[in-house]
Parts: sequence; C-alpha cells; structure tokens
Amino acid sequence: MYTLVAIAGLGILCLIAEIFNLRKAIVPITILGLLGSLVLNVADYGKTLSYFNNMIITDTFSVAFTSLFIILAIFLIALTPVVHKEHKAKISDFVAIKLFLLTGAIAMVTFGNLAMFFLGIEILSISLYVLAASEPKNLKSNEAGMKYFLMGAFASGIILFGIALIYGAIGSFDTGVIYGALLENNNVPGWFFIGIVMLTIGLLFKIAAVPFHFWAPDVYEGSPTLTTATMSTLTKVAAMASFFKLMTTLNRTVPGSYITIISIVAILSMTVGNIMALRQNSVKRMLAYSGISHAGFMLMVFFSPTFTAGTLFYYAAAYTLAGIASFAVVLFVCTNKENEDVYNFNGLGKTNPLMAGILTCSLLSMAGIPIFSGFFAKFFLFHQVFSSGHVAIVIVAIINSIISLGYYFKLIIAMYTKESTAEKQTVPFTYGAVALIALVLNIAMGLYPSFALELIFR
Amino acid sequence: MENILQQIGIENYIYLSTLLFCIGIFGVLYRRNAIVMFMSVEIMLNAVNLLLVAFSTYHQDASGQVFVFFSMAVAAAEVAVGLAILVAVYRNLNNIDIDNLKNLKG
Amino acid sequence: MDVSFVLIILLFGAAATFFVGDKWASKAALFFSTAAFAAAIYVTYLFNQGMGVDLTMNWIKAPRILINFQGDGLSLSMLLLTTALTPIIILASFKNSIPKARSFYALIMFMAFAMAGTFLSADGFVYYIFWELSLIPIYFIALIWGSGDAESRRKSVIKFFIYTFAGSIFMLIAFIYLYQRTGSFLNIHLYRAFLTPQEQFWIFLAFFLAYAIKIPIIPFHTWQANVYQKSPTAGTMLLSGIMLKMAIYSIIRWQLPIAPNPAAEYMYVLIGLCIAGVIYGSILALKQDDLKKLLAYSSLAHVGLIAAGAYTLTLDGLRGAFLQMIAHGFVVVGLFYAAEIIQRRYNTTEISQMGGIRIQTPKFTSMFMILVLASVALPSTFNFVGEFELLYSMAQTNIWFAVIGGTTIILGAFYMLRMFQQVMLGEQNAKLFADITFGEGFVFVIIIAVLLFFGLYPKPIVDFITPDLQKILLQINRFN
Amino acid sequence: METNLALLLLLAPFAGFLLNIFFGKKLGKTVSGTLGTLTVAVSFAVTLFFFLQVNSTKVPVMVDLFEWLTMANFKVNFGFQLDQLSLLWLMFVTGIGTLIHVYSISYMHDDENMHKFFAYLNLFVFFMIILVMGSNLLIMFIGWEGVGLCSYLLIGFWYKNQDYNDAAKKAFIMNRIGDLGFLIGIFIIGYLFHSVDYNTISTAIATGAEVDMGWLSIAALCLFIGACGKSAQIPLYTWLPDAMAGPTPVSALIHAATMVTAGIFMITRMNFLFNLAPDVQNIIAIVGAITSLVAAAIGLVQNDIKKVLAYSTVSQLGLMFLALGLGAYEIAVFHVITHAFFKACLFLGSGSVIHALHGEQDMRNMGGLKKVMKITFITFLISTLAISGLPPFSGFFSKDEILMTAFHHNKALWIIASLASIMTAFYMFRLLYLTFYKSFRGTEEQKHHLHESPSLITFPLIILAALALVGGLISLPGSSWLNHYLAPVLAKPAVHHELDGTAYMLMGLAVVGALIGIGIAYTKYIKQALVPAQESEITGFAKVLYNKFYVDEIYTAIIVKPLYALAAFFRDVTEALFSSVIFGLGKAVNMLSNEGKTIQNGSIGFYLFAFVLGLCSIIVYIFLAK
Repeated sequence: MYTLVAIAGLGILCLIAEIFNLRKAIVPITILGLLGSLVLNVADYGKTLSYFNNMIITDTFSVAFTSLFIILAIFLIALTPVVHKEHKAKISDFVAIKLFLLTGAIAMVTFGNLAMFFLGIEILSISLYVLAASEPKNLKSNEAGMKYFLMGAFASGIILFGIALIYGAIGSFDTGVIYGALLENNNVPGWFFIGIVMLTIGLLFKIAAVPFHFWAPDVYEGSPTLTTATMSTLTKVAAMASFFKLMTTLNRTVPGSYITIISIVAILSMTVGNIMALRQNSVKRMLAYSGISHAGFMLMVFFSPTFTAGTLFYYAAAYTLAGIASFAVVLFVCTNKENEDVYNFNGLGKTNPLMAGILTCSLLSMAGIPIFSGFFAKFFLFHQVFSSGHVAIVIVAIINSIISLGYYFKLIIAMYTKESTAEKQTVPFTYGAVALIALVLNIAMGLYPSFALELIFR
Repeated sequence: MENILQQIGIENYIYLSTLLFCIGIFGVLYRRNAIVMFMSVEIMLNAVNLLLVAFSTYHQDASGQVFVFFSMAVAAAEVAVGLAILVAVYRNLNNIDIDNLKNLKG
Repeated sequence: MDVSFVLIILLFGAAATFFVGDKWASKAALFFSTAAFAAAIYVTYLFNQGMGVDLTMNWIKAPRILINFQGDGLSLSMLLLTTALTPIIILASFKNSIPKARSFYALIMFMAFAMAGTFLSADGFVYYIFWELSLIPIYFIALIWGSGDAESRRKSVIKFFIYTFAGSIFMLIAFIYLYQRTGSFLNIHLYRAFLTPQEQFWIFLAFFLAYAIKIPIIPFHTWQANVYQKSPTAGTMLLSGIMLKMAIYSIIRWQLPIAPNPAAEYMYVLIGLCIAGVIYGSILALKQDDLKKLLAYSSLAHVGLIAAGAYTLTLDGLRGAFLQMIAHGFVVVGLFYAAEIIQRRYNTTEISQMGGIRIQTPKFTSMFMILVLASVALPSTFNFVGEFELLYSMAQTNIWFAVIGGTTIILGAFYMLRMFQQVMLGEQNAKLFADITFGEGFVFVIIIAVLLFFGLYPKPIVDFITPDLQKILLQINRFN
Repeated sequence: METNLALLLLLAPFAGFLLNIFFGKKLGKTVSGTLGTLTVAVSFAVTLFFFLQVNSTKVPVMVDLFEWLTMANFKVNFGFQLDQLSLLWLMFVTGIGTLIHVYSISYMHDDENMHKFFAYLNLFVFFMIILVMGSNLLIMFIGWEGVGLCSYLLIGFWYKNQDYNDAAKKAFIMNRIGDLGFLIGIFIIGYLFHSVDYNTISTAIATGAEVDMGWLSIAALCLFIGACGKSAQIPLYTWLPDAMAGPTPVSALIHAATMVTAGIFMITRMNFLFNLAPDVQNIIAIVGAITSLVAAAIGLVQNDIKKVLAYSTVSQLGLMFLALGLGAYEIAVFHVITHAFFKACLFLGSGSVIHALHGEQDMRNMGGLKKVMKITFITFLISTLAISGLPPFSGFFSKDEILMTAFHHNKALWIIASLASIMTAFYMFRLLYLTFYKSFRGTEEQKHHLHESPSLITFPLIILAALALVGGLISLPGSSWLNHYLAPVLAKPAVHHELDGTAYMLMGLAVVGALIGIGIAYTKYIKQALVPAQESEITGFAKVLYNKFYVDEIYTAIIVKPLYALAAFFRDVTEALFSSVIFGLGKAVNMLSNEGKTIQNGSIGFYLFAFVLGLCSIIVYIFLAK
C-alpha cells in the first residue's frame, strides 16, 4: 500500500522538481525513489494485508507483479533522458506520467475493490493516451494517440458496463464480498455473467488479443518508441496480471463455454499475431504482432488458473525483460531515423556487435530458444496446459512457436549478413546498460528459474 | 424511492441503460466525426452511470453512487486528454474526420 | 572429477576464446579443446577404474528437473568423439583467415559444449536444452561465415534452423507428456514408464520427427545439402561429424528404450525409410557438380545406414551404429577437410573446375585416397567394421535389407571414385596446386591413424560400449 | 617362431610398400625396384620353408593374433592358416610375384613414378597374402578388397589418361558388386554357423550340424557371385579386358596369374560348403562353361594383343569354374597353377613386345618379330603351345583333366569346353602369327628401334616358360602328386579317372581339336597372310564378336545410363519437390500474412466494428452455449 502512495507521491515530486529547476536530479531521484519503493514493496512480501476497507489488498501475487512493474518502470524511466535529450523541458512530464502509469498498473494488481481496479486501469490508460500522442507535431503520433484514445475509451465503457452489471448482480464492488456471495449462492442473476464477459473483453482489448487487437500494431508503430516499449511491456503484463487476478477472484462459476472462448481467443491471437508479423518491415509493428501472439500464449494460463500464477509471472517477466532489451536496441538504432524499418538494422552485427548480440539474445528469448528465460516460460506454460489436458492447444502453440522463428530470424539475419547502411555510432551508456541488465536478468532467470517461478504462493 | 423502483422494476432500468449504451455504440460505429464519437462514448458512460445508480438504489447500497462519481471524474479526465489529442490532430490536418487517419496500417 | 569438468572446460574455453581477441582466438580454442579432450580421456580412465563420474544436482523443483550428467560407455564414447574432433576441426580452420575470428572459434567451442552436454545429460529436459542450444552456434557459423550467394544462403540456413527446431519442439512435447506420466525427466525413470502401445506410438513419432530431421532421414533431408555446401567447412564438419550423431545417439539413448513398441511394430517401415535414404543419397551423389554437396549426399547415405542399423533393435545393429558413428565422424571430417584444402587453393567447390591435382601433390592425393577408401568401407578401415556390423544386423532382420542396403558399397564406390577421378586425376590442372603443408598433413595423419588403428583393432571401443548397449537392449525388450 | 615367420611372410611386402611409398623417390629407381623385389623374394623364401614343412608334417600352421570383430553371435579373429591350399597358392603368388617384380625393374624403368609402381605391387602381394593366408572368410575379405584396391591403383597407374581411370573405376565397381555377394554370403554363413572360420564351419558340416540347407545354398550362391566379380565370370567379366589399361606386368601378375584366381581359391577353400549345394555347383559349371565359350569367341577377333590375352584369361577362368562346378577342385587348382605359369609368361612376353615397340599394342602393326626377339619368341611359343593344350606342355594336362571331368558329367558341357579350347588354340596362334611371323607392319621409326628386351625382362620369361613346359608334372594322370597333396583340405576325395580307352580317346580328341584350331590360324595368317581388317570393314557376326557382343553397351544402356538419369531426376525433380513442399509451407504462411495486411486497413471505424462484432459474437455464443 505504501508503495502505491510512495510512487504517486514521487510523481508529484517530479512535477514540483520541475518548478524548482531541478531537472537534472529528476531521473536519479526517481530511480532512487523507485528502488526505495521496491524495498517497501518487498517488505510486504509473504503477508496478506488489506487497507482502506479492502480497497487495496496485497498478497504475494500483487507484490511479485508490483516488483516486476517497478523494475520495468526503472528501465523505462532510465531511458527517458537519452530519448528526450533534445527536449529537456519535457523530461519531468514524461517521468511523472510514467510514474502515474506505474501507479495505475500497481493499482490494477493490488485492488480489492472493482472501483480501485477501474481507477487503476483508467489511470494507466489515460497516461498512455498522453504518451502515445506526445509528439504533437508528428502526424503518426497524433494518429496513434487518436486511435488508442478512441478505442480505449470505448473499451473503458465496456469495462464499466461490465462492472455495473456485476454490481447489479451482487450488490457490492468488493471482490471479497463478490467471491463470498458466489460461494454461498450459485444462483446469481444471468447478467452477472454478461458483466464478467464484458470485463473480459475490455481486458482482452488492453492486452491486445484477437479480435480486439487491431489498435495495437498501428498504435505501436505511431507512438514514440519509448512509449511503444512501455505499452508492449509494462501495460501488457499489467493488464494480463489484472485480468488473471480478476478472473481468479470473480469467476468462480466458470462455465465451459467461457474456457472455450478463451481458448479460441488464445489460438487466434497466437496465430494471427505470428502470421501477421512475418511480413512486417517496421520492427515496431513486428514487435506489436509478436506481442499479440505472446498475449495469446499468456491466455493459456486460464486453463488451470489455480496453479498458473507463478507461470504467468515467469512468462510476463521473461517476455518483458526481453522486450525492454530489444526496445533499448531499437531506440539506439533508430534514433534520428525516419522509421524503424528492418533495413536500419542491417550490418549491426559489424558496426555494433554488443547491441546486436543483445537484440539477438532477446529475440531468441522471445522465440523460446533455451537457455533464455523465454524458453522456460513457454516450457512451464506448455507443461501446465498439458497437465490440464488441453493437448490440442499446445500443439497449436508449438506450431506458432515455429512460425515465430521466421520473423525473429529475419531481424537477426539482417543484423549479421547484410551490409550496413549507417555510420557506426557509439552506444549511449544508458541504452547499453539497460539492455545489458535486462538481458542478464533474463538469462539469470533462465539459469535459475525456480526463484521467479515460486515467488507467488497462497 | 424503493417503491418507485419496485413499481417500475429494475429490469426496465437495465433495458433503458442497455439501450442508451447501444445508442452510444452505434454512434461510435456510425459517425466519422471525432467529436461526435467522443460524445457517443460519453453516452455509453452515462448509460452505465444510470445503471449504477439504479442498482445502487436497488441494493440500498451507497457505493454504487460513489462509483458514479469516480466514473464521472475519470470520464472528464479522459475527455480532457482526448480533446487535447483532437486539437493536435486538427492542427496537423485541419479537420477532425477520423477517415483521414489511415496512415498507419498493414 | 566428474564429467561436468569437460563441459566446464569447453564452456570456459568458449568464453576465453572470445575474450583473448582475434589474434589468439584460434590458439586458445585449440588449447582448450585439446584440454577438454585430455579431460575426457581422464574421465574415461576414471570410469574404467570403476569410479563414479556422474554429477547430480537439483535444479528446478516443480516440475522436477535435475542436472544429471551421466558417464557410461555410450555417452563417454560420444564425448570422446566430440572432444577429439573439435581440436581437429579447429586445427583445420587454422590456415584460413577468418574475419571476427574470436566469435568464430568461440562459437565452435560453444557448439562443442552444447553437443557434449547433449550426450551426457541423463535428464530429458536438460538434454533437450543442450539439444536446442547446439543449434544456435551452427546457425550463426553458417550464416555469417558461410560462402556463396548471400540471399540463397540466408534462405537455406533459416530453413535449416526452422526445420530442425520444428522437429525438436515436438520432442519437448513428448518429454512433457512423459513427465505427466512418470513425474520425472530422468531417463531411467522414463524407461520404466509403462506406456500403452498407443502412447508409445505418439511418443515415438514425436521423437522420430526430431531425429529424422536432424539425421536426416528422407524425406526430411532437404535442408542438408544446401547447408553443408554453404557453411564454412568447419561448420560442415561440426554438422556432419558430430551433430547428426547426436540424433542417432538419441535414438539409441532415448527413443528406442522409451518407446520400443512402435519401433518393433514399424521396424520394416523405419528400416525401409532409412535404406531408401541410403539409395537415394547414393544415387544423388552420382550427379553432383559441387564437391561439398556430393559429400553431403554421401553423408546422407551413410547415416541412413547407421539409422537403419539402430532400428533393427539388435545388439549388432546398435553396436554397429555406434562404431560407424565414430568412424563416420572421423572420415567425414577428413573428407570435408580435403574439400576445404582444395577450396583454399582453387577458391571453388565446383568439381568441373578441378582435376589434374594428383600430379602436383602426391602427398595430398594419397591421404585423400585413403579417406575415400575409408568412406567406401574398405576392410581394415574403421568404417568397414561399422558397416559390416550394420549390414549384418540388417541381414538378421531380413536378408533383403542387407542386400539393398549393401548396394551402398557399390554405389558408394561408384560416386566416390568418380569424384576422386574428376577431382584429382587427369592431365595437370592449369591452376597451381601447392602441396599440403605440415599442419594440413598433420590433421590428415591423425584422422587416418585413428581410422586404420580401430579398423584393425576395434576391440577397445567394442568392449567399452557393449555392456551399456546390452542394458539399453534390455530396456528395448522389456515389453516382450 | 612360426608366428614370427608367418608375420615376416606377411609383412615383408608391406614393409616394401611402406619403404617405397615414403622413401622410394629418394632411393632412386634401381634401389626402389630391388627393394620391392627383395621383399617379395623374402616372402617366397618363407613360403618355401613353410611349404616344405607342411608337405612333410601334414599339419597346418595356425596363427591367431587378436580378436578383430565382435558380433552378437560370433567373433572374428585376426588369424592365419597356413595349410596345403594356402601354401600352394602362396608359392605361386610370391614366386611369380618375385619374377614379375624382377621384370618390372626393367620394364618400368622409364616411368617417373616407378617407386609408386613398386609400392603398389608390394601392397598387392601383401593383400594377396592376406587373402590366401586368412583363417576365416573375413580376413580373406580384407585381402579380397585389398587386391581390388591395388588393382584399381595399378590399372589407373597412368592416371593422366582418364580412359585408364575409367577402366580402373570400372574394375573396382564391378568387383564391388561381387563383393556385396560375398558379404551377404558371409552374413548368412555367420548366421548359420555362428562362425566364419574355415575350420569351425568345416567341422560343423563334417559332424553333421543341423543347418538350413536352403540358406546354405543361398550362401554358396552369394559366395559364387563374389567369385564371379573377382574372377571375371559372366556377367561380371567386362572389367577384365578393360583392366589391360594398366602396365603389362600388372596384367601379368594381377589380371592373369594371381588376383583373378582368388575366386577359385575361395570356392576351393569353401569346398565343403559347395559340396552341400549341388544346385549352385551346377550354376557354377554352366556359368564357367558359357564364360569360357563367350570369352573365347570374343578373343577370336580382337586386335589388341593384351585384349586377346585378357579374353583368353577370362575363358581359361571359365574352364576352371567349370571344373569347380563339377566338384573337381583339385583339377581347377591344377589349371590355376599351369595357367599362372603360361599366362604370366604370355603377358610378360607381350609386354616385352610392347616394350620393344614403344607402347604399340595393335597386332596389325606388328609382325616379323621372331627374328629380332628370339628369347621372347621362344618363350612365347612354349606358352602358346601350353595354353593351346598340346602335349607335353603343362596346359595339356590340366585342360585335359577338365575336359575329361566334363565329359563324365555332362556331354554338353564337354562340347562347350572343347569348342572353347579349339578357339583358344586358334586365337593364340593367330596372335603368335600376327606378332612374330611375316614381316613387320609398323612404322619405319619403330622398325628402327626394334630390339630384344634386356635380360631382366627375358630372365623371368625363361623361367616361366620352363615352368609352363614342365608344370604338368605335378599332376600327371594316374599318379597325381597334387591330388594327394590337396587331399587334407578337400572334403571329398579327388576325382580319379581311370586311364582307360575313353581317357585316351578324349586326350586324342583334345589334341586334334587344338591342331584344328592351329591349322585354321596357320592357313589364314601364314598361308593367306591375312591381316585383320579395319574396324569399319568388319561385318556380320564378326562385328558382333569384335564389339564383344555389345555387352558393355548393354550394361551402359540398362544400368549406368538409367542410374545417371535417375540421379539427374532425383537432383532436379524430387529434390526440388521435397524442397518445395517445405518452402511451400513457408510461402503459404507468408501469403496468408500478405492477405492479412489488407484486413489491417488503418480505419478506426473498421477496428471498432471488429471489436463490436467480437463482443457480440462472444455474448451470443455464451448464451447459445448455455
């Protein structure tokens, strides 16, 4: 709980710091602050606490995910000053918005009440609308912001309608009460379930699952790259975690048809995401589609939600760490470039072997090649889905893993076998450091998967 | 209040707000003017607000009404951001027809 | 000291090679690979003394995965093969000026590490990790240091990677399934799983996909020739000398003991497929214009025979497969080295541009000739020992297998001698062919010495592997 | 002691090989040649020692070195067996080997790679010794393939000429076809007897072990196929005439005297097995007879001096197989020995002629050499008479035994064999007349250089001619030393023909037949002084003969060409097909991806529409599913 307050406070501090012309100190202070909140957060580990009439509940699940979000936010904020080095005045805004975004994300996993959940998701979304459209003179950014905003608002409406229906059926926003009511009484009104479905759809939109994914490639491409990084890492797993938490607490009476829908959506997401990614020129678009397919993979956790919290966390961590590392390289390569097309990466293996190596490893991790954590994530996931008896979907997932190699390797091939088009540049320290640390964490998780896997218990 | 609700029946509130919600959806789908689309979204949100209030009364529970305040605040914040984006688009394109926003695709 | 020591040397060697820089990379790689070989010999010695060389460590609790490296006759002999060939392969690249040498040699070392790990792992999951891990270095070696038109190289290399990956991931599913049944990935536990015939069928199929693509058995071989041709020779040697042995080793170590029923039931289909590969590869090798491609198809034929032997489920077949794996490993490395030496001087692998080399270089000719003869399994070479036992095992299954599979000794002689004639013999080539240097000759001499020694005295290897093969055979026959 | 001596016998030529291959060039031609010769001579000396020992003690010398191969149900030892049969073979292998080495010192003196020649020759002797000495079938197989290798190396000795290389390759591959048969035979025997040792198998058979007779016959047949390859029998004989591309000493040693008789050696070795397979014996006899006739017929019209001798060799080998098929192993062996003498002599003689004519091999360009090359002529004449089967030359005795055996078994075989003999007499004398009689038909240049060969060449000729003259003594009709000597290694007692009227009649007939052949040759080439026509002028059946019944062409058409066509088909069609299936999958997915791009059209309206559609369909589905 204190984490949430601390981070929100940190955001405000940033804005105040701008007033006092402490621009240079903003990022270091924020990072220190975030590290502090990380400690605060970890201090709560292992306990189940509730605050403000159950508005906020912290358990191992929320602590684990909150820590992940904070770490991701540290990476993203660390990248901010380099990206915006030409608009120093904006730094405080960007940092503050990201901190608010983080607040929203944390609220999304620590909620004990649907009101908190709704606030969290809206804080997150609104911050993202701003970030997506944060280059007002760039039409692409405008378009991205507009698309994201319109569809996001639409989705918010749906989520809200769902919440209203649930409230109508049970008479409370408190997840504990809802859980209890469901336990006692199986005979809930029919619209309760519609409410769940509408909530589900709203969250499927947030994690960009097919057929609610259309915004993702366009918005990813149009947004400034750092925002894309935020969306594809922090936002995606926040929505996923929140989704998971909601479904495990609210959806006690899951009918078979709900699982069918999830599996259809999962299969569609994987397949459409992977197939569409094959022919993309823009790396950001490609990563957007890859993100869609990963969302599909992550949806598979719902087949046996009682056991898969750890797997989801592992998968989320693996995916986001790889994502952060790749986006750091993309940011580095595509600074001062018109677009993020693959040809910009030509010859990176020669001009900058370190960054090329990091990107390669991250892509391999996303593709699920041992010994990167992405492989273990997929393995644990397949293992659990297999135990729950859904063999067919595992086979589909595997075929998709094979297809996904096609586009990941397209980029790798470009880096190593094509002639460079650009001059050799020196790597700014932050890019290198962020990418390297993310990669090291990634590999460490691969070498010692038990730690992350067993972080969440009940 | 209780009596009124019992007289009219909660179902009718649900139907009404669903209808409103659907009008909002159709507005979003049908219109191409960004401002009108915003307004349609607002209709959707307000339909929900109506529903929440109705349920709140139905359950004799104040939290539904509190929630409406949240949602109104959020909607206001949303629209603020949305309009800002709209202005940016207008500055670049000189109109706010969303059909002009088709550069990102594929 | 346990077997992991060898792995550590290789891994450390890879890192050290990378960090000493381009100038010293090749020497460092040679040093560490030789050290690994020495360590492997020492471990084998310990094993023969009856000392335990296994390593067991807990790794992941749920699902329960152990890091378990097991040294027995089979895995140690393959470990020795790997570590013996690696310095040879590194030595064979010495004369080439390789750009970014440190990455190149580090990748070779890393690949050796991954392959050695594959041979040693007793835990199916760890085995799978090493199995996949070995794919990455060869992918980069072929991609970055390969020859030929860049676009088609990219195409064939990516095809190779996706194809082999696709095959192996089904193996992972098989392992996951087995884990559901037994609660363990350890091979000894998996052997004991009582699977219904239908379960065995699917497990067998999943394994088969992985192995058939890697070996390769037709019709899964299409990646092979192009990759062999386009890889740098060191890469080709790694692929053909060691990597495809991983698959045959795995058949014997994993596939057959875990799911013996389908192997027995579909024996004729399997052997038939393998033998079809023998004939197909041999015939294809008759009409190749590219030396490395020709050798690739010859390799296809040879490994087809090895796989056929393994699928006979007889002691002779398994042992023959093992012996022939080792023999083929050496001979194919030697042959590709010969191709490399020609390529160094003529800058081409087109057979039509060769010929008339013998006049200029008697030493090289003799060595190349011996390798060709070993490749066609002339008695008194190691390859004959293996091929004889393989064909004998097939004869026990059905005499026609031996007859049809045996045509390889005719067709093999046909294409190899034809190749030798076109490459080496005839009127003097207009282009100058410098005789081989001491270093180059040294590599050949080692290979030839191994081939001839074990050709005449294979008993040490036979005695070393037979007890463990019998254990495997016991597992294979446990349902009968 | 015996082990060491046996190893000396075996390894001396190998040492010669090593020395020559590594140091030959430095040692110089004469030293290299002498070294090569001496090592073989050492082997000969040791063989002689063993021969005398075994001849007196009658106890074979067995040497077991180490375990070589381990199969599931049998083991193969690296062991040697010096018994009557192997020693007999060793005698003439090393003996004639030594002579031919001596001959080669002079013959090959102008060749820049002489040391290699001797190295290969030594290696050949080494492998031949292994073949003969081995105590089991697999050791024999080492030698078997080893001599094939040396044959390959020596046929292609002048490797600059791709035609020669083709011939070498052909020899190796055709041998390999036979070798596959041999291998299969070994497999079956190993499977049946759990051993491939001669002694074990023969004991098993002698003690009446229960063996599947059907498989046994198949094994015998497979072994015979192996023998066919090595000993150039139908249908695998075509490599031998082509093998004449090698230097003449090679033809003499390998392709006449020793290597090609390996098939006979093997069948004699396994006589106990073949005795149990009468069907296979019949096949052997028929194949042998037909081979002898066909080869002799082709030999009638050939113009290349070495080709004639080559076909004659095939034909004579056919006769030996005929004898084998009839169960008369000792007679086959007898003919092997006499044939080794006179055929080696003939080849060396022809080599001497070729040497004198600087490589000319076409008999149409020879003639009248009688006067210039006296020694060559006389030795050649003796050998020709021997091969034609005229008494008292050695060939008469051995060939007559074969004919007599055939007569007693099957008259048709006897007629075929006799016909072949008559033809032999004809073409051999045709050869003799065309080469040595009348006047010289070559160029002036050649005529100018005509000379008798040096003594190193003539010396072996004289010895061989002497042996060809008196070789028949070892197995005179009635009292045969050879039959007696070989008795321990043969399962059945030797066929004994009474010297009755029939026998004398047959001898007479054989002599008359030979004289008829000689007579025809005499009328044609001496009386009418005909010279064989140019290729274009040959017509009718002669043309078919001249073109060797078009067998090579047929083989090319039905085996080699289709194989190449298949290879090209596989390469261009099936490989592309397999490949396109895989690439096709990738392409299909890529196409799908391209199509998918049109759906992602950038319109918010459409996106929202899809959103709502998804929403509605999910809700509808949920209700329907309920």
